[in-house]
Amino acid sequence: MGSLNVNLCGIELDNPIIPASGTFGYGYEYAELYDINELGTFSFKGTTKDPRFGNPTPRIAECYSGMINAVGLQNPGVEKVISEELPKLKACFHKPVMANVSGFSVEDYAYTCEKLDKEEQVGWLEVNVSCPNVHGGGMSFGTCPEAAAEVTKAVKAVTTKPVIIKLSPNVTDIVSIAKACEDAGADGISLINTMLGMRINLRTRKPVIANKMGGFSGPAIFPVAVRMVYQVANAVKIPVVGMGGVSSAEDVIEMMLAGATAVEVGAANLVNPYVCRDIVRDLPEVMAKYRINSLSEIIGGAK
Amino acid sequence: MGSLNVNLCGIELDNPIIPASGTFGYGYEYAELYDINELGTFSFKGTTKDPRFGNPTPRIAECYSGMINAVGLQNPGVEKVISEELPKLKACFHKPVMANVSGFSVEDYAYTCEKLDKEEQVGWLEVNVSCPNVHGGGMSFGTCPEAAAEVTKAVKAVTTKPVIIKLSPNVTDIVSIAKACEDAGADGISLINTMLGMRINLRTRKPVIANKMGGFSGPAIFPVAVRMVYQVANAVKIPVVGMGGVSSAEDVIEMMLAGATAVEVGAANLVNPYVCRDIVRDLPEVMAKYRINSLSEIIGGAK
Amino acid sequence: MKQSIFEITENVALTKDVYRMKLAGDTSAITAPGQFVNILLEGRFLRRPISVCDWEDGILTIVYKVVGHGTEQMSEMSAGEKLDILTGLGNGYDMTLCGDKPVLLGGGVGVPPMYGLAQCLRQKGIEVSVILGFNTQSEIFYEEEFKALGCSVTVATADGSYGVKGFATTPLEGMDYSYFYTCGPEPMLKAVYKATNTSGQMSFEERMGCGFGACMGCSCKTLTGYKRICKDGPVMKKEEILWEA
Amino acid sequence: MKQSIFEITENVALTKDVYRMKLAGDTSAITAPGQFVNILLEGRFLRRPISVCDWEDGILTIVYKVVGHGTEQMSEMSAGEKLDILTGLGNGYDMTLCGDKPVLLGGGVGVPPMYGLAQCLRQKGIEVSVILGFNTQSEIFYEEEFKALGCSVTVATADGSYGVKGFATTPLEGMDYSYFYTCGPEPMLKAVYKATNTSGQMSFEERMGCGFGACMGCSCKTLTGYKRICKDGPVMKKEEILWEA
Repeated sequence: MGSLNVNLCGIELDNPIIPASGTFGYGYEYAELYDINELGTFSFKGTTKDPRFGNPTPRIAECYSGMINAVGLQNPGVEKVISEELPKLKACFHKPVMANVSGFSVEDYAYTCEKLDKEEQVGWLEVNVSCPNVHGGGMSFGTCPEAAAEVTKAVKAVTTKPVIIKLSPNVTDIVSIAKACEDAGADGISLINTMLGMRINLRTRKPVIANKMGGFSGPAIFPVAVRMVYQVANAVKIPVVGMGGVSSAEDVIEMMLAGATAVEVGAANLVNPYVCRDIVRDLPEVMAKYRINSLSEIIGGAK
Repeated sequence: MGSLNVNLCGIELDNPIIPASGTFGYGYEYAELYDINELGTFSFKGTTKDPRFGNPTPRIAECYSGMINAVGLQNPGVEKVISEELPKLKACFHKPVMANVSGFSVEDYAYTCEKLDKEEQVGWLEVNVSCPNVHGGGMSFGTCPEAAAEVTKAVKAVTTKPVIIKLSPNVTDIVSIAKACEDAGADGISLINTMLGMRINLRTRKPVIANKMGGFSGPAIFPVAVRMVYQVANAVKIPVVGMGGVSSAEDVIEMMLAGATAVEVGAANLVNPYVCRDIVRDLPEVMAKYRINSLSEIIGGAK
Repeated sequence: MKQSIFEITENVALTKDVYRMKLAGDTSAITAPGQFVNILLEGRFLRRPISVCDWEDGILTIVYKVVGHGTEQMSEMSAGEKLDILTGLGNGYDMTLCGDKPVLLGGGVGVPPMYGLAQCLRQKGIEVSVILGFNTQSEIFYEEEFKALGCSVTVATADGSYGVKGFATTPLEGMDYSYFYTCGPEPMLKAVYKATNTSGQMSFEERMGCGFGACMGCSCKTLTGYKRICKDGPVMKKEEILWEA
Repeated sequence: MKQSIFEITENVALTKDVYRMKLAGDTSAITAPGQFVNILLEGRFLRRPISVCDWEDGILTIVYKVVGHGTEQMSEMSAGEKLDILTGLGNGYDMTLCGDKPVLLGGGVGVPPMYGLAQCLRQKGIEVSVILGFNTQSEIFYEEEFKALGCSVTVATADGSYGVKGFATTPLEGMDYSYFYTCGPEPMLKAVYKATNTSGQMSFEERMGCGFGACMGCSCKTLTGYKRICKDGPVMKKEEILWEA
């Protein structure tokens, strides 16, 4: 059987499968369904300095081969995440977890990352500069190279663990933003976050989502994700975590050929809660089909 | 029965359905299948100053709910379009046609538009500043407000007919580009062109498309199209032609509620060559279902 | 929660746009009336959450209204076809608080979960009053089924075409009851909230992403904090409900 | 070209991964051997272009190889299932140029269109030689069917496990023929182009968007200008072919 393990920013993963932030809570909902230690790791719910309820409902809309969400970073705030969520997680997950962080100012990001960096359960900090659902925050940092670099520098200055910057696809030039983060000291890049999308209800003639627009994800965005992962992986030297519409073992291999060292799975978890476990189990057979002995050898294999 | 007609830049359309450039040739392939005068109009194959073969093959890749193409503006050049294609079209289509134009320099655009502007069969000039498949041309003009404005000015200076600028979705701020075109004298905006996407063949471990990346279209991109049409229609005063993944009468109504005065249908034509005719025929029943008496009354109806 | 494949054994129209579907499969994850299932449909990305009408070992019954493309697709399916379903979702009704003579109020498509609840309460030998609210006579369903359970049933129609003229709350006046359970459109829930003079429980609806508490797509604010309608709900106790303007 | 619904009447494996599917439907748009059909599959965006093996009034036969998800899906379909198909696509072979003893060379999945062509030529009473090239014995199909048409058939296998050891071009040496028709993978077409001492026609493959000439997805350069393989092809005359490096 082929080897599934990969090394992400100095930490060995048994496999490259990582449920994406916002689709896996803080892990334990899924731990009721299967042993989540089968996963490489997972990225927990986007955490901010202060508790947030998020956006008004409806927060969800359906699309062809995908969905739109406008949750808006609902989370209990970093203090409660550390005092309540991480202890609960410890009971069911004993691998390093990826801590996903959002903020509304450079100081926010630094504050939250500094706290989480001290938690021994945390393996990586995934800094989300690309949330499309909060005004004046999130995405605005991810659509300008200077702002993304500033957040990266501030976070690196107060942390010791690998910092992965999560980028938005809603930009003209993804490469310039990725390079700015690399130059600012980022240890890795993860992409793509959701695309800004909208649906309208024909009966009410109003946007389906209360917040009007939201983050579009699912298999529909896969080709854009593969393209951006390919562009960024060929432009930076740090590892790239690929995501965007991945829902099968074949999608994972396509992402890795494009240049991803590890692969996050998002929307698919909401439709099939077992999908990440299934992908891990399917990988060996699919690798054999395409004559792949070791996943780490195919990273960036598409030239 | 409800009224389907709309007015696009001063020209009355029997209905808002317009096959999009690059999916309808110069019309006559479809005229063999049905009377294309049933359509509002159609936008003919992107035309350039000189003849072009386009990109190497494979030029096509499939995706979830969509496809990628990298044709690269194959066309016989404006002289032959005027001397051979338009006369052939005249035999089967007696409505004003939308002339789609691409170029590699501001002068190219002006030259080609000036020639086509003189043809009485031409009703509108649709200036494509967003082709993702040609290097150093097309999209580069559509990703920067100044360049898009420069092309607009140059074309307006040598033409008399309504000029519609076709924009790329592969940008951070679609509104700033649309406004720059409006300020430069554009009579209308059409969007979205294809999204830049990529697929990789797991067997060959190479991009499916010879040109590596291509233009991603189909139902998958519909939510991004609706979002951008909504943003642009709420920011400019000139008419907006909405497109991007439209494949049913309900999609047409959603686009119009978002702010589209007319709606182009692209990739769907390649799968169901009768789709535009079918949409025109389906519209009255769907309008009745949603209590719409006149399509022109719902333009921008979603607030 | 359990993910499993069910086979449709029946799919019949009860009214113009309300259908009853019976499915054969593993119902072991369903633990309380008022829970829902989440159904995967060919060609649709998100599952469709549908409340459980009633269930027994190996047989699931849902009663759904055609409101969009997904439910329309369901209405066109036939016996023998299979569906991928997540079962045992949501908290369901807490029957321990019902007292000696609870009243159940169901409005339109909110009627089905009341049936499963009535069934469970009757099995415990509890006296159950049921009020069913519909817009008009042609939309009425399940009146006989509730009677067959031995419930005292009152039907109210908004246009007075059958039973009491008015809403589900109309027959409440002067009625003697120990506790209430309700499900229906939000305006009805608000009316029930006002009209009732006892404690009770109501079931809420919201657009959901996952249906099992992972995505926070269906959160709401309550007097006892933020709740996920799919996981902490859909049933809320009257005391914790916070109506937002 | 015609769009219509066909019903599968047979779908059987001829070899490990080559299947024959017979479909009942309107074949009136099919005018020449060497044309193809474009098949819409549930859950796939683009249609699948498949060359016509043979056809008669109301019956279409295709022989396809499982090479990807689409053809895999086709191989799992059964009699009674329906497919939306565009028929009568492409130019097909020009039989007026065949002379008195044409040779037909089919390689692997390029064999099926040769069968329909042989059938038409035989119906005109023309003497037809057929060379079928396969990798190995287990991949051979349709040898008997060609013989039943009264063709003189030679089979070549690359590994020599059956018939002549070599490629479809091997038996050509010393053979006397008036004209050639061929279909197969590009390396074989190039070999046939070199090995033949007469004029002839060959059928080309390319990834297609629409299949009916609208999208320019499958263009190629020829000595007589740019051609669309789906509309101006898939059959090209030897004289117009331009091999690109």
